[in-house]
Amino acid sequence: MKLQEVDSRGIFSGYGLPVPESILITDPAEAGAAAKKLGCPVVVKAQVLVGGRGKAGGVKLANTPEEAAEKAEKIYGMDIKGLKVQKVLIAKAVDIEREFYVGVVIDRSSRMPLIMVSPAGGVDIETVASENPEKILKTVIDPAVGILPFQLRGMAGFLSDDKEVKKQIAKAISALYQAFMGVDASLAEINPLVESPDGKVWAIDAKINIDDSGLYRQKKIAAMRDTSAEAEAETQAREESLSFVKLDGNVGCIVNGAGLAMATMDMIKHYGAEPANFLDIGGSSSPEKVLAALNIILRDENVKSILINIFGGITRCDDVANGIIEARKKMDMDLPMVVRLTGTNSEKAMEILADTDLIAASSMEEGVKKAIEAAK
Amino acid sequence: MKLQEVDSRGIFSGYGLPVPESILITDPAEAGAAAKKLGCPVVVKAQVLVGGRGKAGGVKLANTPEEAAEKAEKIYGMDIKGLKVQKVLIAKAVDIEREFYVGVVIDRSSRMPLIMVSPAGGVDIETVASENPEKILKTVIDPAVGILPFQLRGMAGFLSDDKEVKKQIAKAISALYQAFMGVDASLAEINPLVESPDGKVWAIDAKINIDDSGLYRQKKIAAMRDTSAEAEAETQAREESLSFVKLDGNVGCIVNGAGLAMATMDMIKHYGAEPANFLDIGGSSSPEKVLAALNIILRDENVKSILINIFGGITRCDDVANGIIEARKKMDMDLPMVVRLTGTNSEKAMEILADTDLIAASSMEEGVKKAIEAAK
Amino acid sequence: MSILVDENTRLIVQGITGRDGAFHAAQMIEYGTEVVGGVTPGKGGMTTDSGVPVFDTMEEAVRETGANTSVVYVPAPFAADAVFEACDAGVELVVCITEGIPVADMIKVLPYAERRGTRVVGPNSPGVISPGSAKVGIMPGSIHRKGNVGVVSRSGTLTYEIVYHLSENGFGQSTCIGIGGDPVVGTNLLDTMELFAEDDQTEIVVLIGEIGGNDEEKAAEIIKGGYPRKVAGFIAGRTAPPGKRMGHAGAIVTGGSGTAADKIKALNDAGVRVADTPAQIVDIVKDLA
Amino acid sequence: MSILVDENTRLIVQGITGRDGAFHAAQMIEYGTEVVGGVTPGKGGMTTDSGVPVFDTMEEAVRETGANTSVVYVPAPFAADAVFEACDAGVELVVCITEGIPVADMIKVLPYAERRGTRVVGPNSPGVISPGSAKVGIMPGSIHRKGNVGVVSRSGTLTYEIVYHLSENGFGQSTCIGIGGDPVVGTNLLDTMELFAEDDQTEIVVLIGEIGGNDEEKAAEIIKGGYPRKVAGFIAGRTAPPGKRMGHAGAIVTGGSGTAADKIKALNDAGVRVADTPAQIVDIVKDLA
Repeated sequence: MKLQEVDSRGIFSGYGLPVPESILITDPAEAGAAAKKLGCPVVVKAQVLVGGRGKAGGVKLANTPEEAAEKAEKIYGMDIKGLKVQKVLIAKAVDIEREFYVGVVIDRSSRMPLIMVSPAGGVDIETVASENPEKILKTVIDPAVGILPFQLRGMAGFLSDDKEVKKQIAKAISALYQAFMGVDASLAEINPLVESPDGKVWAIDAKINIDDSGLYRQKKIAAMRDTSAEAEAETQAREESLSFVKLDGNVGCIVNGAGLAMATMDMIKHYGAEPANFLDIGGSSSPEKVLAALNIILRDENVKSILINIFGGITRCDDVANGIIEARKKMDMDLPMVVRLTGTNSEKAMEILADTDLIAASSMEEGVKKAIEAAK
Repeated sequence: MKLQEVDSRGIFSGYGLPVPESILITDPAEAGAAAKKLGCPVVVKAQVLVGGRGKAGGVKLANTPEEAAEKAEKIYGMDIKGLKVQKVLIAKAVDIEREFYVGVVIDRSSRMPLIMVSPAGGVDIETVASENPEKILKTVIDPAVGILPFQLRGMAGFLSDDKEVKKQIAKAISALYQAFMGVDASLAEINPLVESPDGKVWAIDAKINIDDSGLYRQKKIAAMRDTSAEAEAETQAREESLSFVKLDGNVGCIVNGAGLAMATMDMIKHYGAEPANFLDIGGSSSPEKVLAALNIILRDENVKSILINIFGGITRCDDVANGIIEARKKMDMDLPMVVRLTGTNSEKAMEILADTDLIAASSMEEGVKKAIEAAK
Repeated sequence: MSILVDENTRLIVQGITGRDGAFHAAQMIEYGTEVVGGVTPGKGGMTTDSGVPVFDTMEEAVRETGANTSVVYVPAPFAADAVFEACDAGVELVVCITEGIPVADMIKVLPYAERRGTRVVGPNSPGVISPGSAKVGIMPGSIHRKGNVGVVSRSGTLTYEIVYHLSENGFGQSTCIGIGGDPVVGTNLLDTMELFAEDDQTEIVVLIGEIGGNDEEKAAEIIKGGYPRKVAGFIAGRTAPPGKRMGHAGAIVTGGSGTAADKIKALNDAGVRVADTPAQIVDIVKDLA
Repeated sequence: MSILVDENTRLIVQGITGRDGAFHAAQMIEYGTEVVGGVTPGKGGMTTDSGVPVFDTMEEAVRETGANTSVVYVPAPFAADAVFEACDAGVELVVCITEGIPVADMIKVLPYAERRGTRVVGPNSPGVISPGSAKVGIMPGSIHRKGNVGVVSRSGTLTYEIVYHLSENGFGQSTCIGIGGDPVVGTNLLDTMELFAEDDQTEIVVLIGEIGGNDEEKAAEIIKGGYPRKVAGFIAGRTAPPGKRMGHAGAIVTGGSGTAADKIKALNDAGVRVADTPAQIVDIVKDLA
């Protein structure tokens, strides 16, 4: 789960990171008052859950409250990569002498948190990684002992030569790591961490992604989910405990298991069509889940046919077939629907589906081909 | 460093352990008022840094404020194993249904904290360990991950079958471990942890020893040192950074290094006499240290001779010899003093000492024998 | 001889009285796995419908049954503790089926297990099966046949799909292992390849990868350096858009790395043929056999 | 061939610009130890009076010098961090001289070192010397002679006293190691005995124990079970009263365990003669040789 900048700032601030004061507004008319209260200059920042909002014009400097109001008006309602800006942050501006990058992720190979720091801050870190890898210092942190003093010295020394600045950077990195661990983050990033001309260090942007598996014990964080910033279908899928990702094709698919769902999409593409979505209904195949999945897919007007691809292992295929028929009854839809059920009791399932208008398929390949055909 | 019960209670309480309310008094006249404030019955407890005060009569139950005053009067000024009671704790009494033992130490072989729990509380745990070892459950805690839920279940289940009581015990053990780690303890112990007839769990005694090496970062704890509860010579030795332990013999000794100091004591005993003390002046052998060491030893009227046994390795023996002479000049003493200096520049040292009334010895054995002789 | 589980496996089911644990315990027994006990705190002393004794603690269960393996069906909030407990009880292998364990828990559990010499498979794994000998997990036993193809995968049903094709075409399996779909897992692709390399029964390894991470790339390096078994590959997620999690917590393309294209290229460069569809794996295996 | 340190030792001195570090670095160089660098954060780039280059970090020091060993003279509050840093930099052996490191630090450092394959000697150790080859620590080099007696001890000057007698009487040493006087140390008595058991040069082991803990009792068990070297013993602290710390944090008799009498009895039961005085060790060694 991605957090909005304003929430990430709040968390960082709580862990002692030096974050400039800011005020969140949902009505651009409040921008002037907010700027006045904070003291100008301020930065007006669109709150959207996509990268590259700066380039898209979603971040502007304002030297007077009037200017802030004007910029907020422009940013509010703006469309950034398909998301409409509905919240704007007014933040106290900081003079910039140097910009650093500081981020924490989980390193898959060491299976430990990894801190990345770079003196090339304020730009896309992936670009730095591919063009100037020597400008990134990676430090693996053993969670058994936490971040160690010598590691902090090493990282701070990689970014600055100034004793006072190094001290502040070390403190900031330490706080960032604490925040990362404290909220079950999968990513915690400050880009840029800024040194001002008077030698003070500030976190002027903030980004946190949360490990979804940790949300059950992070009630406060879970409550920060901004559904206004995601597609409605994704919100609905999540509420139904389905894994769903919208794509641009016209063959909808409902699959059990993430790997098989990806393989199904890949096969649709392989045979010359485009999948409309990724959708994994997980281990169980209750009628309710099938119904919910169908509902979500039908929101997409591009969808011209639906493929249900189930490998019934522990799940019995006849149960699934009955579930599909039941779900089908409850909803009004006339899209062609191809059903492939393999594994336990698949023959029985096929019998059940024989008298319906559902198109049966005996293999995944056949199912994909028939669904593509039906979408034409 | 050993903490007084009252301080240990305070620490436990701060970590969320259920400790009955109490009031510390330094004047027995305050006992009645304290008992009234807490509500009777109360327990009147001598605050001394030795074990077995209960058997010595230092812990008494009082059912009325008057009784509390009377008992406090008796306990105050009492001599328990050589220590005069100068502080008394008045604590709210708890009805006892069952008594448990819970303690944390560092386990030398696993090099990790070890929690010991026993349903045989309220008695000497070492007796339980030797007579009913099956009544003690030992659980090693990996500090990398802390105390784990399954370990808490196991320990609580070892002490009780009652669900609610188990829950409270688990919480108490967890808090005890946190306290242990939080204050750099070498021992943290509740004996007994009590279950009252109404199913509540209480820590009615508290004992914490602190790892001396951790004191530099435990300022609050370091300030709890109760010098009134230790021998004056030991206080003085600590202030001079000397390791000193008073013994009952008449041959005083000043040695560099703990192992050599013990071996010197042992040799005195081996040749038929008794050492008056253990004293390690550490690596350096400055005149000041020698002077301080002599001062400490001379407090003991039993001492009849003094042996200085130095293995000069990095330290040059001639320097040490000069130090001894200088120290000797500054103080007024007529006890015979045997000096053995081996290692770097020992011949030079012997020359320096040749014209003094100091008795020179060329080996540890000779030194010990001469010191014993001189003490006769 | 197969890897990880076989006829010497003596299994404890952690969370045996839960819905999933009870069901799969029965399934595993039916398959022939020696399920010697189960653990559910507070339910010690009872016996399951399948006749399996239940214990309060892993320590007791291992002591009483001589178990060497455990499988975890415990709900996510308590699953890490179950693995810790299994490590302390001294089993050699813990197979963690549970999905949704916080990564912050796993990064503490895994080094703990390693220090105590306990191997962890998973979490979020369908389990491990050595056809004909033992099944430890949730995969349908019926689709497997005994043979000399080792299968390693990050997913469940996709593996069933491929195993189904293999078995139907006469290619039995030595062991099939689902290493789990999370970003941080115990035994990983490379560890498994090492095990297969030392297993006499395994002649061909089917490597079923997916987007995310770079274990497949590392596997390709190992194969390039000379790997003693023939390898066939499949990579799921060619059509996955970057930055989106495809069901599995670990199946996500981030910062341009972990794409299916990269993985396929790496494997091809190492001389490994990668199937375009699950069924095609059979053709590749036929050629290798 | 000696153990732990020898002519292949390439040493970094951590805390080389401090009073103790500077002095002992010079002493070690004088003895012939190959001191290839020193580390003091913030002092990188300078060169010591003895001509040793100083680095800011251990990582840099090891990278630039190819060091395989470090010795720590860093003050107690920063010493644990120095050991952590040495482990991460990849040295094989860290000898920690510093006294007064909190036990709470060491119980985190030691498993960390173990996981990374770094051996730690100490803390509160006088160091390790293989006479004629290398000295890593603070012991006076001059009292040592090369020979076939391995010496292991928990204390400093007491060891010097015994080594002095050995050397004076013609019994040279393979390696003398001070494992440190703290309750929690890295390489312990048993680890050292294992090393001596595999060392061709060592024919006799002199075991210098003291009150506290029960490593000496465990050593006796090992000897009883058949130890390939002859052993002579000494135990300090026969006259130590219980419950009092005798200088060393680890030298304390608690709860009736860890007494000198127990240790001597255990060693005697294992057939080991224990000397009554340091000088007597020579008589025992004479008989064994």
